Amino acid sequence: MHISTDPWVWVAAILTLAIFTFLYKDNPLFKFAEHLFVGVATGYGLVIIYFNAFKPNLYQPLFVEHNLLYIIPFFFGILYFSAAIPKFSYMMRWPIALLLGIGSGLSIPLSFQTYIVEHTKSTILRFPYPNTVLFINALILFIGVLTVLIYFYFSYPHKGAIGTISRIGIIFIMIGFGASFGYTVMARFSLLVGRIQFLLGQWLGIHTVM
Amino acid sequence: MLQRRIPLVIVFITGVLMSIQYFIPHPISQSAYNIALMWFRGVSSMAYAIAVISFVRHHSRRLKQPQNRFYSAVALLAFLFMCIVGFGFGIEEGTIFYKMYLNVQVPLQATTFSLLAFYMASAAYRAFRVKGFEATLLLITAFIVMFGVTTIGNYIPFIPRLTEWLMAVPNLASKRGILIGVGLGMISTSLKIILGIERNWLGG
Amino acid sequence: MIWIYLIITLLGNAPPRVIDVPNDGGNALMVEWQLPPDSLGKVDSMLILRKTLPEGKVDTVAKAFTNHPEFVDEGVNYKKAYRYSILYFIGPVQIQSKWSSPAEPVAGWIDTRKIPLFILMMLYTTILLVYIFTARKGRELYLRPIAGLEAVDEAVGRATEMGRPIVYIPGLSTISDVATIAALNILAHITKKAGEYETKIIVPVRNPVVYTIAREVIKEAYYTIGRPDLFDPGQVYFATDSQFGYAAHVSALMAREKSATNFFMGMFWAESLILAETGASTGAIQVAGTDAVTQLPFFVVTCDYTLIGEELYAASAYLSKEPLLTASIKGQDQMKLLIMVAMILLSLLSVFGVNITLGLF
Amino acid sequence: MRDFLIKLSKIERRYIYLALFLALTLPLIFPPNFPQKMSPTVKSVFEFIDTLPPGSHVLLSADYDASVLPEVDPMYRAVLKHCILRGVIPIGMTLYPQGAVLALDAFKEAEEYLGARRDTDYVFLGYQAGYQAVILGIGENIRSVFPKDYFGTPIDSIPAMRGVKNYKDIALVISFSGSSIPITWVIYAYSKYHQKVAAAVTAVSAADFYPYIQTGQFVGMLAGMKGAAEYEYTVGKIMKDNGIEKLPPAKAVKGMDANSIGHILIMLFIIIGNLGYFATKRRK
Repeated sequence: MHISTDPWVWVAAILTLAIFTFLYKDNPLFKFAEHLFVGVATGYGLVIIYFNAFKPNLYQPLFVEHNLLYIIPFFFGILYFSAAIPKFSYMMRWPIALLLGIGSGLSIPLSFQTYIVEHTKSTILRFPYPNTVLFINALILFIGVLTVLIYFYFSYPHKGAIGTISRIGIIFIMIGFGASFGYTVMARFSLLVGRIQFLLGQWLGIHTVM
Repeated sequence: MLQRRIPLVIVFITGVLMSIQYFIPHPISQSAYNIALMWFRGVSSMAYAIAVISFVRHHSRRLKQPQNRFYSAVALLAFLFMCIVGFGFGIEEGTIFYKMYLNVQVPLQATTFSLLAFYMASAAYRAFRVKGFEATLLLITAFIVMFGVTTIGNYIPFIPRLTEWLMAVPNLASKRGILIGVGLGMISTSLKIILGIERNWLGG
Repeated sequence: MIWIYLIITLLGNAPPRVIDVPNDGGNALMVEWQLPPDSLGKVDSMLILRKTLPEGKVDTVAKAFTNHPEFVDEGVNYKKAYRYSILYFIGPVQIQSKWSSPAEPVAGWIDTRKIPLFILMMLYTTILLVYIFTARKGRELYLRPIAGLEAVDEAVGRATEMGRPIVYIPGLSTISDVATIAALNILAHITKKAGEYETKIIVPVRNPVVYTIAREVIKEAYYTIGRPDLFDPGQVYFATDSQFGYAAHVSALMAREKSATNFFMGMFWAESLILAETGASTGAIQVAGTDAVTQLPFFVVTCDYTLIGEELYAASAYLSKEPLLTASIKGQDQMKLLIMVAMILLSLLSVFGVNITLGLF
Repeated sequence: MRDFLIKLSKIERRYIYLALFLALTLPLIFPPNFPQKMSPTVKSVFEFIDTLPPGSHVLLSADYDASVLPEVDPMYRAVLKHCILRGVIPIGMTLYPQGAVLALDAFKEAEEYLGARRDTDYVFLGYQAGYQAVILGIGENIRSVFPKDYFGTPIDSIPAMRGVKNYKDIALVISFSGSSIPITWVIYAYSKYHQKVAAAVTAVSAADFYPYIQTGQFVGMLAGMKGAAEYEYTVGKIMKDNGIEKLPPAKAVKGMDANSIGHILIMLFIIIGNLGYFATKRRK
């Protein structure tokens, strides 16, 4: 065993343990770590957003390259501060409107392509199939997608035949959820194994761990 | 009236322009797209100012409460410290800012993320009970897949194949069905926003 | 050595063929050239040369391999013209083909490959508008009940009975995310309900813009029920924008405030289970709703009710009691029906060996 | 008995947390080295390489970067060592600029533990830009894509490359990746040149690749930490059988053992919870 002498490793190790204590119950050490986390992360966010988003997308083109086209977003950005002045606070909705307009406009054709066209395309049965197993799988997939879509059909009461079909849809949904859950366990355990390896290996220096 | 109309006009114009540009390959449309993206990033970066104001206000308010005083001071000081070292001494590798990120924020982040391992266990223990048809289905598939992703699963002949099949067929079907519905909902909401039918974002 | 001369004469005379790449912004040209039939293994490599007109500047644009006698040059501009030539390396010998005739890349005004998608988009818009106008005329439209919806009101009621607060998480995404919009609609409804019983509702937010809107929504909701005095500036705040920092904060909040009811509505990522499982451990009633497919399993397992995918949008429309919004759910349904019919028809046609794509599928 | 079960079904979550923590920690400190049985898709890759005549060539493309290192890197190392042990010549290359350094480290390990010699036992070509062009180029002439190897040696003066011209002289291509690059290999190398292709990928991306195995477009697949551990374990066993005493660290096996014990624990808890649930229900 060679316990680390690097003070930064100690900081990281103590903070790691502090977060783990929450599993026992809420306590002052965790509360400290949580507030430190929130403070550091917000500060980090501000600095990074300034250097990586504000500077290249607004400051550089407007104040260095003097591209007057960028007065518009700068003006919109300034309007956020109108929130502080009750009389003008309604103007804060303008930048939000700009973001929402651009975001919604971009998403419409893209969502059509990725969510609807692609998924429909790969669900439609395409004969011939190289073997029966593949055909049966494609057929089950096809039935699954249709029944799940029926489950999300709101215009008709889910009774009788439609009720039965939507019930099959729920079965597919539940099997899917169960499979996803079971499949994700491994990834999450690996994260914890990583933290334990940090504590035992890098901090406490137990070399068999790494 | 004006207060509501202007933002609605803005969403309409930007929304229509942005959805049409997808179909126009001409460089004019492409550069409009690039400018819009830069505006988008620029305007949203300035929104962080509100975040900072709210953050400072929230924790300053809590400085008056004895049980929270110390902790909110920690949050405020940590925030200030990051700003000073970040703006004052740069953010490149080797700076204090970078070291704080690497040795304070990253371990806190990774450890919080790793709590999920524990929560997976307790959630499975608590919720995976054989009550009702659907819960049972969920339990059985999760159980099979958990078996299938471990080494022991390989000793039972059908488990690895069954796990693959569950992931590639029913799981995919359920995801696709949900996503087609989600896609339709997303598009219709976006359209409603652009057309000014959905206006709750204006604040009630 | 004779074959080298043969190749030289064959190659030397053939300029490459240059054609415009359609449906682009005039930034690509396709260069194709003929290889002599026996060239495999004899031509070592090739360089593609480009002459920009009118300047006449010559650049080497790419190296090519023998099996692939075509190349798309994406470094051109629609305002200029170009000529191309191929430089062959055969052992120690270098041979350059003739220059092609000048070609101009064309900048298109419409991408013809996307026309089917555009038609589909217009079709959907029309269907939605038809239903919205029907609703405007005041016609009632049937929509089936959603199980999780009654749960929302029950959950608010329970917090009132227990005299403990409600925690509402409007997702972790930005305002451009449709799930966030839905979450804010539901927040308006819940705030009104909770306000009537004077039950406290705490809303920590991760995104600054969402924070400002959430604050407005809550103020407005209290104003609508005639209780603007209930608004407390400390009840809605920006927590932090770090995903797991936010998760740590909300976990601690639920544990400390001992909230009776937690709502998780909107877009979530891996933190979903951290939030929902901590909430469950404090014994709170939890209602979740998200369109994030990867997180749904965790909410379904840990929450009392979960609005799955589209149900979240539907719930937001139901609760807003806005006939125009519920009408659009109807429109969504008709489009869904159309997609299902298309899937079945195209599959059936395929059984008979007819594979139609409509330029889409 | 019933009371005991009911009590068990109400275990406090803290004990579950503690049990899980121990289940993941102890195997790391005291590696149990469980025997690993290969899953069918891993087995097909293993057997393919294992039955190749010595002197055959296998192309190992390290199409990954550091972000998927824990899962994919052990696979690369294990397959590489397997080739060396079998006398099959691995040709290392990458379509990712960051992949070269990562893969090179694996070759160094093979040198250290197996005494593999560069240019006679293995070849390392390094990185070449352009996915599609590279994959297609190798189909015609590998020299046109890689005139020299990573170290600057002309391919023609590398003894191990003698007689290797294109896919006809390469028995198998394995793409190690966390993205959809293996599909690119299928489209250009398998569909166009009928080259046999296998994939070694992360657990997350594996879910998308199962259909390709069913259609036979992939010979086999190593998926996630589990696939890595199975291969690593088997190769470790061959090394021991060959009398090699000093073995490189078995990272995937170690992580997988801890993971397996964790999974068993969860499953046990689920069973206990349900037994208790039934006991409670019957009492009522």
